[in-house]
Amino acid sequence: MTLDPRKKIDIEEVLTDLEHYRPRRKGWRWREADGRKEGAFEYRQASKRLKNSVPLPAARHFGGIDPQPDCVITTEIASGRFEDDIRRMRMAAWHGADHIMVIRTAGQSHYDGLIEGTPEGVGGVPISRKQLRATRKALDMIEDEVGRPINFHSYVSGVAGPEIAVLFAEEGVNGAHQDPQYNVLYRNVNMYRSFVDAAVAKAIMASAGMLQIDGAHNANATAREAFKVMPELMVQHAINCAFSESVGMPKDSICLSTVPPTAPPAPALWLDLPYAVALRKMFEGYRFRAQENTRYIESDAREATVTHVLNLLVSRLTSAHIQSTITPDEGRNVPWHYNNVAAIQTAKQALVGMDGLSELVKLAEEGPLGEKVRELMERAVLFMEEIRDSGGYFEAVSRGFFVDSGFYPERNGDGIVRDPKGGVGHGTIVPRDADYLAPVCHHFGYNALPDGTGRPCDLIGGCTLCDPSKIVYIDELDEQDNVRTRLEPFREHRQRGLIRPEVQWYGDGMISMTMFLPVSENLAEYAAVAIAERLGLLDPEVIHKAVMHPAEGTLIELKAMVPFDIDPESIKIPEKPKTLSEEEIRQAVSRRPLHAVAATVGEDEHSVGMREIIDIKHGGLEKFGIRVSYLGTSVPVEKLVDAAIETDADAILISTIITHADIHRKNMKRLHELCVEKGIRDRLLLVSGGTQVTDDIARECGMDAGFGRGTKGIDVASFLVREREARSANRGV
Amino acid sequence: MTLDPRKKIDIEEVLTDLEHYRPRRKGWRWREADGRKEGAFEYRQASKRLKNSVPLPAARHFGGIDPQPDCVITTEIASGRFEDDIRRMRMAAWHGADHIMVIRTAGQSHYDGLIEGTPEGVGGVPISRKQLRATRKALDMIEDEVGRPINFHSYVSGVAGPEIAVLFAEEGVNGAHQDPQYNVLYRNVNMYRSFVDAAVAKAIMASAGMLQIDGAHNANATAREAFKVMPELMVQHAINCAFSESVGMPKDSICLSTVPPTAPPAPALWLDLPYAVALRKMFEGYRFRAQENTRYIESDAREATVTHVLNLLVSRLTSAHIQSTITPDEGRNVPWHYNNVAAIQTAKQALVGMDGLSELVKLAEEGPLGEKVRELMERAVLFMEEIRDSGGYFEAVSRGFFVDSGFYPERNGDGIVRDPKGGVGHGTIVPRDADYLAPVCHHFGYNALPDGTGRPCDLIGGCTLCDPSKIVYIDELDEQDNVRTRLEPFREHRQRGLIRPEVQWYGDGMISMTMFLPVSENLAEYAAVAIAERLGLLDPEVIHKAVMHPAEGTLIELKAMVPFDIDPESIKIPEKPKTLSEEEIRQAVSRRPLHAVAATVGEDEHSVGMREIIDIKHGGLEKFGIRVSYLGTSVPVEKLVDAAIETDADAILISTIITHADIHRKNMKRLHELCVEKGIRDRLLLVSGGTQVTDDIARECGMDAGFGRGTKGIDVASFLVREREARSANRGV
Amino acid sequence: MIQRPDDFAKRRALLAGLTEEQLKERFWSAAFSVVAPLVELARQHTSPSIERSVLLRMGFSSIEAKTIVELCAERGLLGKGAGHVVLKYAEARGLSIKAAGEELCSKKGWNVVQDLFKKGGGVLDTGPKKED
Amino acid sequence: MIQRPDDFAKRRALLAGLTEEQLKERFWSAAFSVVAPLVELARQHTSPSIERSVLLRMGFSSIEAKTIVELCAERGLLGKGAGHVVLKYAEARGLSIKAAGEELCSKKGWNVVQDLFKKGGGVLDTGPKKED
Repeated sequence: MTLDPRKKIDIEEVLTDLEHYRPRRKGWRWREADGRKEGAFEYRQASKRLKNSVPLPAARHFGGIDPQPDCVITTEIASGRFEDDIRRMRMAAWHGADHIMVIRTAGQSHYDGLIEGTPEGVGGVPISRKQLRATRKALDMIEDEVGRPINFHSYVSGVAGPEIAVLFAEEGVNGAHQDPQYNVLYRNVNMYRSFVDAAVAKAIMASAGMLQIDGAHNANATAREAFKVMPELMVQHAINCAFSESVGMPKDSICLSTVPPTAPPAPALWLDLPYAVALRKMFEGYRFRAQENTRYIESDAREATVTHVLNLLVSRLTSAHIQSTITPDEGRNVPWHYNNVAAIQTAKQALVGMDGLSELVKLAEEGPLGEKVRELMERAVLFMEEIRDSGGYFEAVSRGFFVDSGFYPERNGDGIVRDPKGGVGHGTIVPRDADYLAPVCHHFGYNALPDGTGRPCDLIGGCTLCDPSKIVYIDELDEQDNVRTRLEPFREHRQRGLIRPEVQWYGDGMISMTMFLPVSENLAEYAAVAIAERLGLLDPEVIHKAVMHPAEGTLIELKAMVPFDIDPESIKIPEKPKTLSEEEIRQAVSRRPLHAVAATVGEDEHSVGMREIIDIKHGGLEKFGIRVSYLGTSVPVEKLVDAAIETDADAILISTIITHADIHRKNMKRLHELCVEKGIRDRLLLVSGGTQVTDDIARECGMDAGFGRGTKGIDVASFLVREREARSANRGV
Repeated sequence: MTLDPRKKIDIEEVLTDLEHYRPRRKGWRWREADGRKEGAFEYRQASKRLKNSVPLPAARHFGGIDPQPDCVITTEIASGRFEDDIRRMRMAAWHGADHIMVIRTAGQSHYDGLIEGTPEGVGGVPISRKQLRATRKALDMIEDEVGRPINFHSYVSGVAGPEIAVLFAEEGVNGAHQDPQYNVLYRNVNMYRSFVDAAVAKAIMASAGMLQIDGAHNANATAREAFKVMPELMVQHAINCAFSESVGMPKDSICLSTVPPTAPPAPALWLDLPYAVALRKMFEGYRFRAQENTRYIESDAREATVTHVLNLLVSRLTSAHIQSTITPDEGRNVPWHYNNVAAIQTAKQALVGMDGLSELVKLAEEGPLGEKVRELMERAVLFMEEIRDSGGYFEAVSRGFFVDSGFYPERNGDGIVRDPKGGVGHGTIVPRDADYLAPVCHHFGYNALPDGTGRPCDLIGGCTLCDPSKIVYIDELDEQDNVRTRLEPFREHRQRGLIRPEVQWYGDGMISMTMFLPVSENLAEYAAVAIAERLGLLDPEVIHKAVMHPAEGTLIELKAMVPFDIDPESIKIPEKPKTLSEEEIRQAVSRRPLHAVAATVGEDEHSVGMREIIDIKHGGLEKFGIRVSYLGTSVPVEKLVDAAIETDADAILISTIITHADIHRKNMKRLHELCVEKGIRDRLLLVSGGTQVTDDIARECGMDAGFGRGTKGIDVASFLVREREARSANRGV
Repeated sequence: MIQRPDDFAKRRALLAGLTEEQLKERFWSAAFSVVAPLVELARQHTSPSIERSVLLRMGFSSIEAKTIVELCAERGLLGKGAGHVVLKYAEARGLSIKAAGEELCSKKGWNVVQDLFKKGGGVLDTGPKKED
Repeated sequence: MIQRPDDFAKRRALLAGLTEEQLKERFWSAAFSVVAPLVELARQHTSPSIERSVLLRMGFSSIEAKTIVELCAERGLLGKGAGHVVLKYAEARGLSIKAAGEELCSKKGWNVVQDLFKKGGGVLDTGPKKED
């Protein structure tokens, strides 16, 4: 089953015969490093090109190149419905994401067992075999489409870690969060249970070559003053690293989840860079996932984006094997799918923009940077030693060592305290008896296998990790809450191709509106809602506001639902005219020469576009033998007309970009009227172009044609030749 | 006349008695350097604090600090109506702009003389005495309001340079673009006229202490491959620098307008940083204005913002006396006022975030950086010497030396060619006769002043530069096209405080909408317009589109006009309850103890907000003697109710952030219902909080109150005490 | 924890003379000391989830695994290993692993199982073995 | 300009041995050579805008300045300086500068002016003096 870029992914097809689908590979894949040329440039930190992708908007100036950074790029997906997740993953992959992290539904970490089927989730999807298998199947198709392996990732945390690890290993999940400290501190799972489960889970993950990401970054997101938690973060990372290695996970499958701890208006680099350097010294040999700072994300997407770029700068000045992205709307709502794409584009853009930076600048280790790095390392050593000397990890947790807001060794006494005899799953671990036996592979811990056992699962004739045919697939357990019932109401909608906006789920109708209101913050918020209501939008809700000045006005962004569909049948799309062939144009011009005068008009110095349309070097008009007298920039309309008369030109081409007060319309009208006045309108073809110009606008303003963004020389040449011939025909010439 | 931050600036008041208004100072002002502490942090590149300002959104985590970077920050304003410009300037100043650059109306550079009055402009305002004086007067008020000098700036270019320079000197304009090359290359002004005028204009500018900014950056914006134009840019900068110095301008008033020449997906830093370093070596002693790259700005505001941050990185790695900002919507329309603010915020955020960066990293001059710097410098030397050796500047221009797309000494033969005997103003310069005399001060060039003349203007009893009372003020020349006629139609609108969105001019009605449509690009564009039309919006126009995936969907941003006003009288704003005093709360609690159980519910690990509400250290509930049992994060609602029963609590406080599938509502309802089931609803106060919670939502869901973002402990404490007393009163207890 | 001022300057005296390499060694030596008892705890214990993970690997569905582990736990047999229980029962009854598990799921055969593990195995405990 | 390949490698031979300081000196020396004739051109010429700027500084409105300069130009008097014209006329007629200018604006007194500057002054030219 392969995807056609021109067609939507068919969820029905994905669900078909899922029972027999097997992932085609296991284990994590890094990008293939490939320092190479793209267009005019050479890249030092690039990876293999994609087969299909959407480049950055500015790429159109550089021949449409889409260089891919060296590191894996993560996107986190949390729509709550896996069938919508899949579409979002496809969009993300086309923009450069190759690490798709699926957030779990709220509550799953306290669910003592596996979920089956495809119930709807909250803040994420319920991770189940069917959901994983369908998603992996879709991702296999998507990775073929983009031409790069895609790592699928979720969470091996909570109280069902070992089972989930098995499920992930069976279903070809490539990476997972696994950190027993996360359960203890943030999920209130009993600490003994967490570590006992974690060892087994990690061993299974290691067996499938999964990449493990730890959970230390959560201390950042939770601490009151995140920039003080740096020594502790190093301690948390180290505990998970050392524990993972001790249970048999290879060092290069152990990935630290690190976050620059602060954000502006703090002097972010001053704090974040020494920390990043200290980490990379202390944790040499492990992998680094550079996560975005989310602790200080507010509702302002612009602010989030800038902070993201500063985080990316830290990655480029140090290193990152994986670059995570957080959607810029994280501070306002559950991420909308186009914001997944926005964050991925930001990462790609900034990483490519800073390609080779660390060859241009060097860390100044002799100065304050070095001092601060050393200090952080020393504080971390002291912290770790105090844990060891205070009775060990469990004792430390029970005394509130962690997520204290003091800058260790400072203590504010506000750390998270957990009772070793409390939490979810308290009292559930059991000592293994002397005759404890687990007749399966990749099991961690004491196992009284009979002497001479080869593979442990030989005792049972093979386990699922060795023989996937033994895996038991359950389709649905809940007849109401599953993907088929969710798809049903929109079946006709899909078939008819009705159009409704969405941000999260198919047909959710949600859009956002941005408006400035010249009133104070409080009034603006209510007035904006009133405007949305009066427009007939449903459930308007303010998602961002920003004071421009306390009295002069406020910027409001709100979300609301569009309560209707647009039937594509009702939309008239003007057909794009087909161009003539190069040969046809050349012949027509050689039969009858064509001469145009051209200029940018008004006060427009943006001559690049026009010159590309004209210039022989860019496949412009001159290439086809059309002669063009280019009069320059900001040429008065009068002068163009005079020149056309003087040189007996066949056409006038103008370019204009400024739309202020409709100057482009005015210029076009003026040109038309002047030609009428001078009695030459009939014999001249008038063409205007510019990024804001459309054929409709141009014709309304008296032009014969208008050309917008993306126009090529051949488009204009085709028009000139055709229109001249049509006119001649009309005139009987 | 002073501004009240709670009141809009009164344009009528600004216009009153303008005839007699005098600017209170002349000349440029730099920021006062002030490496100092703000909140928890120390800054190395900060300037004096503002008296009034709007901090970055994330500042709320850092005590509301608003550190100001060391360099002057520019905003460019181009609404076309100065009365709207003024409001925008006030917003900009509150966000940290202290260099307000007013773009001129299209066509003014070819206007041979001064414009008077306040006609409406196109793409900028007509620069006139009245416009300048009113603006300067407003800026004087605004600089008092924010507590920092504001530099006012416009253009001394075109064919009326000397006059405009006099006007600027008289009216207290602090800086201006002046570069005769700009006229020649981009405005097609005759080259002799340009240089002759420029010398006089520059001398006058120097006399008033104005900062001069050159125009070399335009080569960037015009060249086909902007990254190849670097050697030429250095040549252009040098010609204006050397010419300016030669006519008497001090070196530290001469500012280069430099732009990082490229942008991603090009490896931007790899090209931009060596260029920035080469410039700063070659032009030591001059000032640097770091302009944003606009050559590659597309319609994607996110992309523009990321590129801006990369540009700011170049500034921080090298230096910048002035940091310019370009609005992120530059690629789609004439800038909207909130986008001026967005760009300023981006500059402030990134500069503060990278405070001290150049102490942490050093330029690696030994590697490829040094080689490329050297190469650029050598190419520039060769270019300059070829000009000298080919017959000089005029000859070079006439042979198309400039804005060629080759990487000098490479030549593509597509440079701009200007005829020395052509262009606007050709044939208008006149040799000064032996008895040429100009009886005024600060005149450049040959001047046959009689022997013994003191100040030249002694001959006429003083010139306007020495005696401003001689300045002649003209109010309006056009009875139709002036500020009063523009203000008139909205007079009642303003008085009644009717609310209509705007982006450029008061009451223009413009808003933008963002929507994702699950269809291809072409269809999405037309469907989006159809949606806007069906909502009753006028003139919808797509301003940005981005393919998320060719088949899965397209993101559309469009602008459109709201065709109605909102009457503030019709809006009901719920009153914010006043809090009790700390003492009142403490007394009430000591009379009758109050005990609450608290937790974050669902899968919510965001405990920071709740802990701040509770914690004595943050002025939370405990501070007033209220006892709180904090049960931790992600606590099931059932457990909270059990705990409340067990401890006989008076209140339950829950915090929730996730809004996905309305989980916050569900949790609130469940809590309420459980308390009803258990028969304890009457005796318990139920309070919920969270960034997405409002009092309305909470009450709808069965809570007694809800508290959103920005809530303080005292707000919750006041509610608990009041509500408990109200209930007691009702029950007659 | 009680509040404590930032006494780093004092505490670091111990570390000031160390090279960076020594500092790292000291950090990792402490880290591995801290995790050693955690690893040992894990080695010697099991949990319902671990035992379900064994049954999953043996080819049982999540529903079957859940039932078998619950029934084992009720009978104090988790310390033997739930897979072990199924294996022994299958061997004793000459059934396939799958069939044996299905019988146990339907609550059949548990008396046989009890006999097979006559000692009865561990009881649920509330903490690490060494603390018992 | 005609097309030319990037022959930097060849051309830089001249510069390869220079120190950075020498390179800068060479750059600035060439730059000042290039602007020297431009400065000289400016020193020796005036323009309508320059003359209007003089009149503005003398206290005339932009409208008056425009008129006076146009009238001077028509009479070939710009090379004398428009301010000079007003000044001489004021002195000759015993008027204030302002009153003199206003008279000239209303096209009065130009014959007097012509007499005062009997030589008549320069004519409009189309290029730099040295090229004349």
